[in-house]
Amino acid sequence: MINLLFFAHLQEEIGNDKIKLETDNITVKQLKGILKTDYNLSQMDQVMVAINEEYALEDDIIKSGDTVALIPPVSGG
Amino acid sequence: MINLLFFAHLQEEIGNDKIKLETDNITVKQLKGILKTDYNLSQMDQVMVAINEEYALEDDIIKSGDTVALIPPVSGG
Amino acid sequence: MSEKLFNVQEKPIQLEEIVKKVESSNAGAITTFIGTVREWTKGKRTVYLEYQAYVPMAEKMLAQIGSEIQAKWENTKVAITHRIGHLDISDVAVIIAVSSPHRKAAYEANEYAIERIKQIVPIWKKEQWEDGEAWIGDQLERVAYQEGKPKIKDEDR
Amino acid sequence: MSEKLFNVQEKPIQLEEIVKKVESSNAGAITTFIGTVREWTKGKRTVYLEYQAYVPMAEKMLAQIGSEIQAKWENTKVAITHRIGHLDISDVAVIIAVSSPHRKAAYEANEYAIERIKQIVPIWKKEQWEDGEAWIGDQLERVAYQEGKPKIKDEDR
Repeated sequence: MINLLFFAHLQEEIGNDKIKLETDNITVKQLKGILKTDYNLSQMDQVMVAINEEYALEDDIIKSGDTVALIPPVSGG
Repeated sequence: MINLLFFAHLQEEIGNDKIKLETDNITVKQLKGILKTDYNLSQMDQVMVAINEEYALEDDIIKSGDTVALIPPVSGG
Repeated sequence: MSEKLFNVQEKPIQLEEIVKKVESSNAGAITTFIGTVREWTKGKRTVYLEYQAYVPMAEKMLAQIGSEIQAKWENTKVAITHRIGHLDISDVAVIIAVSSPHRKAAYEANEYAIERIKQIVPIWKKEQWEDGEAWIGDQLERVAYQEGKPKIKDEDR
Repeated sequence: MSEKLFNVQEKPIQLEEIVKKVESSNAGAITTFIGTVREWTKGKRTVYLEYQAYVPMAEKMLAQIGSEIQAKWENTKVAITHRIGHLDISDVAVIIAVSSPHRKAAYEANEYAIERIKQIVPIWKKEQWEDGEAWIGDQLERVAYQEGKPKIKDEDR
């Protein structure tokens, strides 16, 4: 099971700031695929993923227990 | 008569922050000459002159009543 | 006051407090950047802003920016605080303070910090206009992250 | 507090006070430069400093720098206060605040201000070391002014 965190417009689209996903050993790319098809999240190409507070690449593996944040383009400052 | 103002090391060399000079219609260059010879001020080449709070050129004319500041290289900031 | 050099907080940011964190008897120069909420952007009036952050990661990324700066500019000290929540016009959203023995480094490092904040720190703002609202995306005007993520290191890894 | 945007004063400078002078609902960015008294310079320990100014002309020149900045960078606001008299280590000698709708201009204009201060503003510092004292000359490392005066305008006149 992985813990997903959502921010900004993604949080509003999905209607929640976090959800739990019953899966293990998937790549970042696979996760994005799931979110696109099962949760109808758009514009996932522009979304970054952080695994346990570290930015991850498309091929990085997400394991059960990880906290995964979906990070749309940032606009701080 | 012109009013001369001295700052920084010039003030210490001349022992005063201002003196009055009984003269009229001299150029900045002439004034510097007088200060070199009559007042033993050194390094006058590096000293700027302001007439009535405006920087002046070597050929600018100083008239009676003017306030003339001798401005060594500045070091504010 | 918070003693943390890199901080994300809901309460208003105190300028003097941030500057104190970088003071040093060997710093001849301190630069600060104060980012405030602007009323007009390209002819559109902002009523207020809402900032959101992934707080623990945002503070980690701010600290990373501090480390990058200290590696690039010798003997600098850096403190950054970003505010989140509801901000009105003219409210301070972010303060960056950099001290350095020399002024050139203090300017360069400070500007580097704000550029990096806009690249890697997970903070978002939602603009509230008179006729609507929107989460603001990438302000650096890139269409998409080239590798699916921002440049985390200066050299691509 | 003094409402003067360009000020030379004996009393300590308050950062918040200077920043307030440039605040504006259309300034998204405010930069400040805080010049402090550094203890060590090239291995030599400073005990304290003494600043002297030709006050009325110094304030006029600071105002001129403000005008130059507003001509070069649109919609900026500038405030500069320089302290004179006896300053101890870490005391603030000068604060420059620049506000601008855009951050790039706020950084550039602020750095321009400190460079110009070191060129044209009649203020001098005397350093007191453990073994002596001296009035500090031109810190820009020019041997002499090329035309007998500093570059008053950007374009030589």
